[in-house]
Amino acid sequence: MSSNLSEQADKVQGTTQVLNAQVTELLNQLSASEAALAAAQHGAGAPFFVIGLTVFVLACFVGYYVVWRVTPALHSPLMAVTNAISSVIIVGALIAVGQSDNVLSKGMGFLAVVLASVNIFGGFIVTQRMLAMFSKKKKK
Amino acid sequence: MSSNLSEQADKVQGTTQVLNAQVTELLNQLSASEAALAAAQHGAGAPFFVIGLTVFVLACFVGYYVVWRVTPALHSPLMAVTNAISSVIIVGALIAVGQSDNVLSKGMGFLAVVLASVNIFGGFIVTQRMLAMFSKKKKK
Amino acid sequence: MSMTVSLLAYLVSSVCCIMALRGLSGPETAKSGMRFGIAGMTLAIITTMFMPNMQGFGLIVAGIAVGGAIGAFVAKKIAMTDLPQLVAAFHSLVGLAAVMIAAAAFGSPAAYGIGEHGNIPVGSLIEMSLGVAIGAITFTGSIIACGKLQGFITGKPIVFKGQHPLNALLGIGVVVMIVLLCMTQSPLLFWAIVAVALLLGVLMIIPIGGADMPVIVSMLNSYSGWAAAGIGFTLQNNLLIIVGALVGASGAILSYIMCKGMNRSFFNVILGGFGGEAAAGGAAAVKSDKPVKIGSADDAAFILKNAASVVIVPGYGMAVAQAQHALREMCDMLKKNGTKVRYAIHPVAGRMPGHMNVLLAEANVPYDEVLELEDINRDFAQTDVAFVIGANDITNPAAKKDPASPIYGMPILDVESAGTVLFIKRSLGSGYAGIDNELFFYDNTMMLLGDAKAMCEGVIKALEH
Amino acid sequence: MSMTVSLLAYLVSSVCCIMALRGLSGPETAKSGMRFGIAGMTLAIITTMFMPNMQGFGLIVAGIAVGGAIGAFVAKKIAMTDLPQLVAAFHSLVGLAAVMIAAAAFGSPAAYGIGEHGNIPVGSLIEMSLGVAIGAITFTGSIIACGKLQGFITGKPIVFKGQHPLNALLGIGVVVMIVLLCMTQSPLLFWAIVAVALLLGVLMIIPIGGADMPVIVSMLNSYSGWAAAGIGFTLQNNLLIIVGALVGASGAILSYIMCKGMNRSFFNVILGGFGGEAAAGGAAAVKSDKPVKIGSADDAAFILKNAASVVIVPGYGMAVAQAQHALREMCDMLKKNGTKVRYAIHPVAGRMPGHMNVLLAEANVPYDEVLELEDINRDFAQTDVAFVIGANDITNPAAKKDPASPIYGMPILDVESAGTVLFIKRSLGSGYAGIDNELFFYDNTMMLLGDAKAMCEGVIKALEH
Ligand SMILES: NC(=O)c1ccc[n+]([C@@H]2O[C@H](COP(=O)([O-])OP(=O)(O)OC[C@H]3O[C@@H](n4cnc5c(N)ncnc54)[C@H](OP(=O)(O)O)[C@@H]3O)[C@@H](O)[C@H]2O)c1
Ligand SMILES: NC(=O)c1ccc[n+]([C@@H]2O[C@H](COP(=O)([O-])OP(=O)(O)OC[C@H]3O[C@@H](n4cnc5c(N)ncnc54)[C@H](OP(=O)(O)O)[C@@H]3O)[C@@H](O)[C@H]2O)c1
Repeated sequence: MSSNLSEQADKVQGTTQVLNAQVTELLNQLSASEAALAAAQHGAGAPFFVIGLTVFVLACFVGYYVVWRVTPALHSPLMAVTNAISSVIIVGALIAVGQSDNVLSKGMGFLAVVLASVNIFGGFIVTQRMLAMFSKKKKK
Repeated sequence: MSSNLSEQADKVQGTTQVLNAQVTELLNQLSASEAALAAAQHGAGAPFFVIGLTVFVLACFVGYYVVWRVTPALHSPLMAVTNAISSVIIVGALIAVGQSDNVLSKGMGFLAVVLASVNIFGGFIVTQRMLAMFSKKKKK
Repeated sequence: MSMTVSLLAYLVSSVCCIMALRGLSGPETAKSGMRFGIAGMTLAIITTMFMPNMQGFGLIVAGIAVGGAIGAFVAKKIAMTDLPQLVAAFHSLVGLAAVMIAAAAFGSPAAYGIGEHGNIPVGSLIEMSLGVAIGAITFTGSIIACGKLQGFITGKPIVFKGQHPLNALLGIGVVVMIVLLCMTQSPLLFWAIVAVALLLGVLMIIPIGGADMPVIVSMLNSYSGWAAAGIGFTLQNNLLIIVGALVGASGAILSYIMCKGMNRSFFNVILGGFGGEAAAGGAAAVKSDKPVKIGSADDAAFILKNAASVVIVPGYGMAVAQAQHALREMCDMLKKNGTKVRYAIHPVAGRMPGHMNVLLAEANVPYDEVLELEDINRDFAQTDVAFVIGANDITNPAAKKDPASPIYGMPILDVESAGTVLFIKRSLGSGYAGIDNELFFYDNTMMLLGDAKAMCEGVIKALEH
Repeated sequence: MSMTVSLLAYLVSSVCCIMALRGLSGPETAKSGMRFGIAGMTLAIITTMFMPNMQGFGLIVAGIAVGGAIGAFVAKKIAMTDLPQLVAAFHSLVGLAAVMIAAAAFGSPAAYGIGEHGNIPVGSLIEMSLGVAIGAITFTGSIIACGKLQGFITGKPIVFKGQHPLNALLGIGVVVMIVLLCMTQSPLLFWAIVAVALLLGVLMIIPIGGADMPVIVSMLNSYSGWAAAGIGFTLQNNLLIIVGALVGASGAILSYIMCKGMNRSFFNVILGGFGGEAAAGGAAAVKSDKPVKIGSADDAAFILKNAASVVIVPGYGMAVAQAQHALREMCDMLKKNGTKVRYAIHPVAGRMPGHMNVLLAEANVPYDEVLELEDINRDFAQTDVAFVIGANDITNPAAKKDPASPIYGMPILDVESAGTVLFIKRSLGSGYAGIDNELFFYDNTMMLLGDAKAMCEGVIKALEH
């Protein structure tokens, strides 16, 4: 029985070693996974904030130049169009409706979809009405 | 002794359990880490190609507008300045010198640093010479 | 991969929005610009709908249908003169939508990939709460602006003691609450920020005179753009950032142009209290010893018949009276008579940028007859008749002569150098800036008191005989 | 975190580069623009040097010092007339540097965070090989362009049978090799791509006449920008992408402006074979029965003395002769004499855009006397003397009259409507486009044959008496 016991002890020991090996293995995997995470954050995954800021700054330049070139006569249509396109935040509203996990968010999203749609349709139609006036004259 | 042995066995058993707990813990950590990786790749980590393309397209717009506004009289300095700033690729050359792991790449990088520097200094100095002419007249 | 495709689609959509604004640079390309805009928005919506894990198609389509129907109905029915109000009202909707989206994101952050409820990264929280605050200010601010323009809120500056310190206090309160929110993630704080920002929006706009509303509308337009960009940062969506920046820049530039046209600083506008008298109406007559020459439609017709060249100077009154069609008809008769007719547009004539251009375009005035201030101002000296219709401030010589005048330094149309100045307005009262116009008492001025449209029709009748 | 800081620094650097180009929009802001450019580049270099894991500081500083010294030396010594060559030479360096960086990245991708040697992601490989190909084409192409401009390679188009098909074949070869490279990652293929692209650069440029080189230089400028952007994609560096796009756009726009100024399509230039005769020199006299009036410096001085208004039309010959200082001196004497003197600059006068402006600026000509084509062309009819100095094509009436002429449709300066046209050139030969100029035989034209500088000095002497 003594030998039996020591055998058992050996077995347990063996199991422990296996476990140990597994832990080591896991640790390796973990550090590999962390390295991948770091890599993802290094390469593509520069913090989104910085990427967003880059895009934002460039877009401000583009906006500045594009809008300065708009002739004064078309400033009213410009206001109406920018009004319409500022409703691009409907994208966020759609995600709220389509993907959120609670009813409150879904409801909020739905309302936002409605509001933004009013804007999009309204904005473009008003613009269209104004521009129609400008082009009528051309035919004349 | 039997009790002694069984005590030992118990202890080993205990250690095993601890180990087991650790393994579980590690597994949890691993999956958390993987989730973080996935998140990094979802959010910030939109493939760099797309981010780069966005930046590129916006920069093309900016370039178009900025350059159209340059007065014809300054087109020659413009060529010289763009020449100088196109050497911004020196950034790539610096990385090659400072971080690459083989001599060939380091050498290439060094040469590229030299070439780009010729351009940067040469380009700006030529521009400066041209602009100096334009401003001399103002004082007159 | 699907992710890459949708990001590319968003990029295309952004480019469409840029091309939309670009198209507006000239009347020939304006229509194609609008088509780009519609394409861009459509693409953005479709792309989002076909993202993985999207549900609730029915709900979405219903929402768009309802909103679209309302928007289309309102936009088709509205009179062109009510445009400034309409734009303000639309902005308020964008602001409210921004608030709701931020709230939705706060309520179920997982849907947006920004952590879990109660455990949102600090960066996202800051972006989100900034977005929600700007959105809320835009919402109530635009409602007030709309109300003042439409007249159901008094156009007078509503001022009380300690107003600016109170606003500052509220502003600081918002910032403090944002900091606390980042630490506690408490929904209560989130809604408190919304509430305070809503209040702030009201308080910021009420002290500003009704007449300054156009600048405010444009400013709020700019805000709605920045709010969209802020939401874009939260959702990590470049489309929103790009379009938000475009809209923000556009609003800022238009405000700047208006302020420059009035020769006032933006701060002067924001601090308020200007133009209050204008809202009091033009009823108060000017005290002056000099006699005023008052004419009838027949007198005007006689003078116009004998003029070789006429420059029309339209202003806000023409818009109010909807006189553009009658005006066009009158000018057609003059042209048949051999008279050279042109229109002079001051940069801030009317109540929004380009206001007069749109109205004249509506009345089919050929746009080569419509000239900007710089292009026509030197021609007044060679002009027989300057026909000022519903305009006032933009002709006031005080802008050149009286350094104490609130409009001093604003460029004006030099109508007084024309042979005769005809003035259509209902009284000798003041205009937007609430200041008297000595031009009414000049020797070569004749006042045609009455509604602009009625007076034009009178002139037409007289010309027919 | 440090990563974030360096990315922000790169963003600031990009903005500096944008502001640099923006500054060049007018002479007043040009200098501050250049300062922005220098600041941007400095910041970019410093930021990169202080990135984590950077080594070899000594080497880097040495490289910059050596390169900077060479660049500074060359830039200080070069004559302003040799600018086109210099710019071409500089472009070739950018191209070569791009090749080397791509090669370095291919050799140790780990340093750039794009996988390991022999295991580079396909996307990076494509970007890298496109960058290296464009870089190599830019390198050899610019060398040929520089050689043709400097004259050590014949300016004549070098044409042989099957040239275009060969180029197409090589182009396809490059594409095929890129595909293979993506599959095998073989360094051999990488270098093969470089070799073929180098060859392609030579073959693309040799069939183009020396006279078309300015367009080519600008095109190569554009290429070097796109190459930088390509490298930016490989290194995942937005700074490189932004600046590359700026440079690319700038080069493309300048090429476009030049082509439009010559009324030729870009393809027409690229396909080559134009302007070859120009290189043959202006020695060949024109066969014509009409007599040519040839004058001396004294004759010219007499005519100029009696003129109330003179318009100077400078061209490439003025640059070659370095006559700008003598010209300015001559004009100063005329102005003292009470004559109104102005300068008319054709968009493609000289050999690069803005060439004449720089030279006149060098000679201290006030820039309000220097006018663009559209601003002065209608004034020639009221001008007594048009003084054409070393220009030819830009005055050739064939551009208006002869639909068969290669320059037909190009806008020209209407010198022939001036009272008298004085022409300084060395012969009756043709200019850049290699076509005869019937203006030499007009009744109101007087030819002043000789070197531009010598002739101006002769006129000055004659005016002194
Ligand atoms: N356009 C913009 O973007 C903008 C933006 C902000 C501010 N503003 C300001 O708006 C003003 C624009 O100048 P403005 O000369 O066009 O307008 P104004 O100075 O406000 O004068 C308009 C005149 O029209 C008269 N009027 C009103 N209803 C009328 C009717 N039915 N028939 C005939 N006349 C009528 C009014 O006089 P009676 O009451 O006597 O009839 C009034 O004096 C400027 O002060 C400018 O700074 C413009
Ligand atoms: N500016 C650009 O960006 C650009 C770009 C591409 C192409 N180009 C082309 O360049 C041409 C520019 O027209 P351009 O009228 O300025 O030049 P041009 O037509 O080439 O004529 C220059 C004339 O200068 C004369 N000349 C040369 N050396 C001289 C000297 N030392 N003293 C006096 N005269 C001298 C030559 O005649 P002699 O040999 O008889 O002296 C020649 O006819 C256009 O055809 C344009 O398309 C310009």
